[in-house]
Amino acid sequence: ASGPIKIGVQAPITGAYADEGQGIEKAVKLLADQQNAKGGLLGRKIEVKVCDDEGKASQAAICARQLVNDGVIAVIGSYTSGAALAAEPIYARSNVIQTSDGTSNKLLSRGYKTWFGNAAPNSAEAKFTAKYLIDVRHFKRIAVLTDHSSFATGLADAVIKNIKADHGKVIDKAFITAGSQNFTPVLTKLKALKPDAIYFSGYYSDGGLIKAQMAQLGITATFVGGDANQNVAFGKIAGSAAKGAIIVNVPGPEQLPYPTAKAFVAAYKAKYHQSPPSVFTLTNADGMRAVMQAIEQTKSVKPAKLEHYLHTMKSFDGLTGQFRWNDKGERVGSPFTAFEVQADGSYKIVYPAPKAG
Amino acid sequence: MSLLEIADLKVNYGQIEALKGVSLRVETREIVAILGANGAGKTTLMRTISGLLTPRGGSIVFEGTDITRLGADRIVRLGIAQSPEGRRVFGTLSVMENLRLGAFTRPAGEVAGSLDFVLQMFPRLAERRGQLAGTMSGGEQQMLAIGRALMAKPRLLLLDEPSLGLAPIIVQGIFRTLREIANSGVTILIVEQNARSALKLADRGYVLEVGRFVIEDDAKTLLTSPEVQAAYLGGERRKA
Amino acid sequence: MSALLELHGVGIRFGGLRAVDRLSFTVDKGQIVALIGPNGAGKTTVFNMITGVYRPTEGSIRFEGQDITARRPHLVAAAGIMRTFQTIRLFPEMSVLENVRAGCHLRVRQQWWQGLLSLPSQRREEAELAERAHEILRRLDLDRFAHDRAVSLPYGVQRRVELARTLAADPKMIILDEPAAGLNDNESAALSETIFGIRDSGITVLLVEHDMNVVMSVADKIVVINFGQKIAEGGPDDIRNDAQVIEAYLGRDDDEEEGVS
Amino acid sequence: MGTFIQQVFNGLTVGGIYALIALGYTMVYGVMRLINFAHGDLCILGAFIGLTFLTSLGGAGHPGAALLILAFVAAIVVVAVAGVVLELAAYRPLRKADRLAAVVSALGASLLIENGIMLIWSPQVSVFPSGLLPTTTYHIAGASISFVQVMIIIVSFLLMAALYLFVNHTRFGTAIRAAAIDQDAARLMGINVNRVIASVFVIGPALGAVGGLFIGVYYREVYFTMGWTYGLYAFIAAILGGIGNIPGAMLGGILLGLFNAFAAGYISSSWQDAITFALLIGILLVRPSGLLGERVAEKV
Amino acid sequence: MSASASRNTGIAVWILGLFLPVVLNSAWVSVAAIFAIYGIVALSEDIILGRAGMFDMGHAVYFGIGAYVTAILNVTFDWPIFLTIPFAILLAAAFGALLAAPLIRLRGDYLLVASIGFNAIFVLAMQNNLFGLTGGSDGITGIGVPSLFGLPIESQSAMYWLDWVVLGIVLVLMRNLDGSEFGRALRYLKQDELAATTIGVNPRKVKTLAFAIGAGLAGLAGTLFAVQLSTVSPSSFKFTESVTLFAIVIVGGQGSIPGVLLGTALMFVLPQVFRDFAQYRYLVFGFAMILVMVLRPQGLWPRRGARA
Ligand SMILES: Nc1ncnc2c1ncn2[C@@H]1O[C@H](COP(=O)(O)OP(=O)(O)OP(=O)(O)O)[C@@H](O)[C@H]1O
Ligand SMILES: Nc1ncnc2c1ncn2[C@@H]1O[C@H](COP(=O)(O)OP(=O)(O)OP(=O)(O)O)[C@@H](O)[C@H]1O
Ligand SMILES: [Mg+2]
Ligand SMILES: [Mg+2]
Repeated sequence: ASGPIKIGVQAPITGAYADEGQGIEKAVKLLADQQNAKGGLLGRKIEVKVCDDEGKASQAAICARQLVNDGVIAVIGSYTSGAALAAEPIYARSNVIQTSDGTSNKLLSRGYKTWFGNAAPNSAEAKFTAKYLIDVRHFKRIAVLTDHSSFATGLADAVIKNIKADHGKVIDKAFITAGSQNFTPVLTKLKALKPDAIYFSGYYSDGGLIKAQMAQLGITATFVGGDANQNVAFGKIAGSAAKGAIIVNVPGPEQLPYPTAKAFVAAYKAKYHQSPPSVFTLTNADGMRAVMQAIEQTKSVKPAKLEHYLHTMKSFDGLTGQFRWNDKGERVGSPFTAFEVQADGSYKIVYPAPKAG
Repeated sequence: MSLLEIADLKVNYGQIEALKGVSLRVETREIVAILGANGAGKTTLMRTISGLLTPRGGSIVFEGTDITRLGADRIVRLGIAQSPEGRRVFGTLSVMENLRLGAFTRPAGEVAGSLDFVLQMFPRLAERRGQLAGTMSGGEQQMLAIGRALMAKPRLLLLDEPSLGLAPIIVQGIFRTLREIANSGVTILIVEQNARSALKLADRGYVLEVGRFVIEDDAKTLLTSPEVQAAYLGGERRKA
Repeated sequence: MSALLELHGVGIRFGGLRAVDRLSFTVDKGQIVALIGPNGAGKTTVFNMITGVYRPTEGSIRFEGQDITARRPHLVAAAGIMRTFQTIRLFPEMSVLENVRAGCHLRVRQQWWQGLLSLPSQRREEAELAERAHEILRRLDLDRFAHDRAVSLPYGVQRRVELARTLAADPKMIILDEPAAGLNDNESAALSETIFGIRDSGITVLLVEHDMNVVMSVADKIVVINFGQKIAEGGPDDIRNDAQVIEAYLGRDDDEEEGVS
Repeated sequence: MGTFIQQVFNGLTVGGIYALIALGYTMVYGVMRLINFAHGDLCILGAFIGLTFLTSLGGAGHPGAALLILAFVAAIVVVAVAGVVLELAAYRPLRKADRLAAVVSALGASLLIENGIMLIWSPQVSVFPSGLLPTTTYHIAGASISFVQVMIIIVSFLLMAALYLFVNHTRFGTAIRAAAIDQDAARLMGINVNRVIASVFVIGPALGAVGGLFIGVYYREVYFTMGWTYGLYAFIAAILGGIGNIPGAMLGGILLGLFNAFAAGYISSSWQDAITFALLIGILLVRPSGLLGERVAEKV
Repeated sequence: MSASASRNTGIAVWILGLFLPVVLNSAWVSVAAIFAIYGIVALSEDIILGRAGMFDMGHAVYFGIGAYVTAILNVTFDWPIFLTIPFAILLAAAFGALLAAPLIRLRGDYLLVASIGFNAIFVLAMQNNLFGLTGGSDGITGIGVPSLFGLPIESQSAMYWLDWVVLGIVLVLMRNLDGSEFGRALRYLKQDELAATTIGVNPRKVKTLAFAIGAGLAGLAGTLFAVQLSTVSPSSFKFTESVTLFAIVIVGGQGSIPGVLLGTALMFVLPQVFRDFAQYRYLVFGFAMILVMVLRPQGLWPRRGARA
């Protein structure tokens, strides 16, 4: 075959998740440009096809068909689990690789060979989080806070399960309405329960405010946030209150210790004059990089070969750390860390203890 | 120069020609009555003079000023007030607020006299100062509409069927008062279905038929004209 | 002759105002009864209580011997009373024909699902009722307006359409609130004829009207109210000469005096 | 007890913001019978304008009070202009049409402004500089309330009172109310209806800009889709109080804030919005025209 | 155009629609399928909004109920899809009637807000995994395909035909509604409720029925939606979806069948065409919405006899 190798991006370019969607689009295009500058893949150029699914299921189904018709061999996206779910069977039926940051268990439950989750699954993060909360910090009264999104409730439930498995105590599971900004009512209620830690599984735009409002209400409990809290804006929103917040994640775009990651973030900033909106930009970039690597290594664009390669490779050197995929397409092995936000807004890794030297 | 001079006025509603070229003049201190069957275009003429409708052709000149294309609010300021068809009182405002709005264009200090005059003319309004206009009976609203127009202390008063829905005794009172108002220097252009009373009151009259004036004459003459009798006065048949 | 409509001590208050006060009167079958009185006397309010738009605070209303006090308006309509409004209430964006056809609503036997399925029986019924509406238009000389939008019609025509709508229902009684308002003498004379025609077709008529020509020529009985209370009742001649009525309502118009002579 | 008072403060603060936005909603509605779905977006536009002023002129240091006032002025001016343009372009041509046509036009305007903000300021969260206002916290009966919260509550009360006096006790206010009821009849009184409506589209959005900027300085984060959320809540607040009624908007906003706080604090945070809406629907069943809305005076 | 001519044109267009899968690629076939589904929901919204004049801004609830009924019965209880349809319709209709009881006591914008409230409550209930049946925020996945006489309706084209045929049935019902007394009673109520009651229309009954029928048809569309996407989740039935449905009716033309379908096309298919505008897409779309309303305040294709 000749002509360009087509790669799809299915992401929310407009709507509430537009920043994340546009970040994914930009990252994938950046990687494609870089590769094309080096002469492309197998001597062919890479062409990126983008489809805006607005984060909606019905649009996602249309996008999936659109991209399949465009002849893409792999699709990066979508950002939301709901949109990824609606598109998944269509890609599977057409034998198009799909790599997304969606972490809903339902994405794995159908056993599609074409699915590759590029973000760490909730289960792994939850296990790490529970261990940190119970074994490392010895918190006795933990309150769990989440929003209603599929991602955050999934993570919160997994964390609760693991805390209980570790014989910890969850004193309350409470909800916020994402984007409503006024979280003082639920925090006031939690304050009365005297927690020593509040774990929040939702997004940074809410997390930063929660941390700020905790300070305002005089809540002394430690704030522990899930991976979606890791964003430069978290510290800015929380302002002086940010100090002492703990965030659990693979290291974020700015903090990633790996040289490849540093180079990528630098190139991204140089090209777009802004930072990637979140770590999911990078996990999706890893999805793109893995697909490119598979094509290069197998010297093929046949889906079956690529899938086989991706399922069986021992370790992938990702921007977001070393990992591999199991036979369900679940990302295995992620270097979770717990950061503490410092007074100047920078992050310090507090667990696992950084190796000296 | 007449107070109001209308020449070849043409007004359309979409495709429908409601006025097909009417000309009319009203002299200062005159009372002029306009008669005509349903749908003849009387209301259309009144609304056009007030600037609520924009004519397709022709001109309206008031005291030498061309007001053909002036906005309704500007026309009021020139001294033309109207008591419109369908009353159009401000239903959720009180009787008093409605009356005060009638004097919207006048300095606040000058309205007290007009208010007294109106409340005296319609004692019911005085009794019901605070009632929401929308809950007044039909006739009470009609009184309010007339009173509100008087509050503007206009030089030209346009009345579109002022007697509509009013009790006979009130109608008689109003027609008597209109004479007084005219004598005090206000010019009146009145549209009436109660043709007999209107013609008795008026100096001159016009008869409008499907968008055109067909007759213009002295009111007394019209009152006795067989054509007008047959068409608008209903003869003496039902008087028995 | 039995009373078709009976009001017994009916009253209503609006805040502190007693708009209607212990009012009683009857309307016999086949009669034309006029309710008159000064502005704000409570005439429209009486109509509103009869038709269930307002709920009386005291008294009772009976129709054909049945208590209809405070019945909801559609049930009053179903009992056979149709009305017009002082401020015309047509369906403004519908044609004259559709407005009149609307009056047939209570005559429709089809169920909603039959309509959705468009069964033959339903279509037959539709055709019959459409024909009926046309017939009434012809009767009231409205057929040339059949396809005009109601709101664009001159006032007087709108009044006639409203009347036609009540007739389409084939009611036992119609209640007309100032049907002659906005009509000139000729037109109101024609209206009187129409009202006679309606009465002759077996429909009882109750009306409010300020046009004394109409009232005096059509009414079999006149009930006069003031401040919500009955001040006189009787035939046209009694009323015309009743001092209290002249004082409160009729006044002394030169015209009227000429007429009485 | 401390918890209870704290919840009251929590509710009052957000309620004050809803109220500020609802005032603009209700004014426009009062005159035009228009649900201006773009109102929330105008408010957030105000926040972004203010932010741009603060960050571009403020430099690195803490912006002073003068700059903050300047930011408010700039936001108010720009948003008021936007309001008038919106009225001219999207609503005026529809004044005589079915009123739902203007509602849909407003929905279009909402999309337009929201996406305009996204394109100009990026889809990411924008953060206000810290230290704009004193961070003093007062402690009352075991509850804490910050300076900004107190200010929001006071300012929204003052604006409401001023607006109420303006609308009910000035000639121009009466003109606004008359135009709201019957535009043609208002013109017959000598009222320049176009000017009245334009002025409402100055006042409403200007108040909204204040509300939007308060959101910015209090929560310190703004993003482009926020206008829709706040706008919706403000609209609901206006309805709750009786739409078109100025004290009603205030009351509705405050109550909505309190409902939210008590629902989350005492019943179930998971069902918070559902409880709030259930309460709203319950109140409407008892008072179908909102708490302070008058029964429509319709005489038949 | 006379009534029969326009009906014949309608039938012809519908028949032509059957051939779409032959000429379009699968992405556009799925656009067409989803168009048909949303067309049904929009028509059902039009019964309440456009015809009865009740400002229902929570119509996605009934659409969602239908979709969830099918999803739950099919996935959790293994029912064949076709068997779930009557239940999807009936439960949605029952909810329509139930919610109508409080809603119809409210007027205009108050009704609008209350219906928004019901929509928010519905979405939250689904997110909170009501009775452990609705699957929380993830919703329900793995919905099967219907089979007809043992043949599964599996291909994109087959699904499209299913949707198109159902749309055809709904169109016939809507047309009958127009000529029926019930349909007229809705219009009476919309134009003047008091006048309508004094000619004998029972407002509560007629309005409740309008809600029930509108909701039932939306429930039917919900089944098709669940099948088309093979997954349902709360985000598909959010209040913003109701807003879109509301706008579709107004943009297209209230009470006008071709208008509502055209509105669906504009509000739904146009954004697909606008994809090339990337992030400018909804800016352009918002602008287009204003422009359409300003140029055609009565809607793109107003109901015949409506004010031009
Ligand atoms: N809004 C409108 N749209 C269309 N046509 C209209 C409109 N208003 C009035 N017309 C038409 O214009 C013509 C004149 O109407 P107009 O109201 O001026 O008559 P009129 O003499 O005042 O009648 P009436 O005695 O009934 O008040 C009529 O044929 C009427 O149908
Ligand atoms: N909803 C209401 N609220 C307060 N007052 C009312 C209400 N409805 C009527 N009224 C008052 O009750 C009295 C009777 O009104 P009604 O309309 O019955 O008078 P009417 O006899 O029909 O007068 P008209 O001849 O002027 O039509 C009036 O004074 C009116 O102001
Ligand atoms: Mg007229
Ligand atoms: Mg009356």
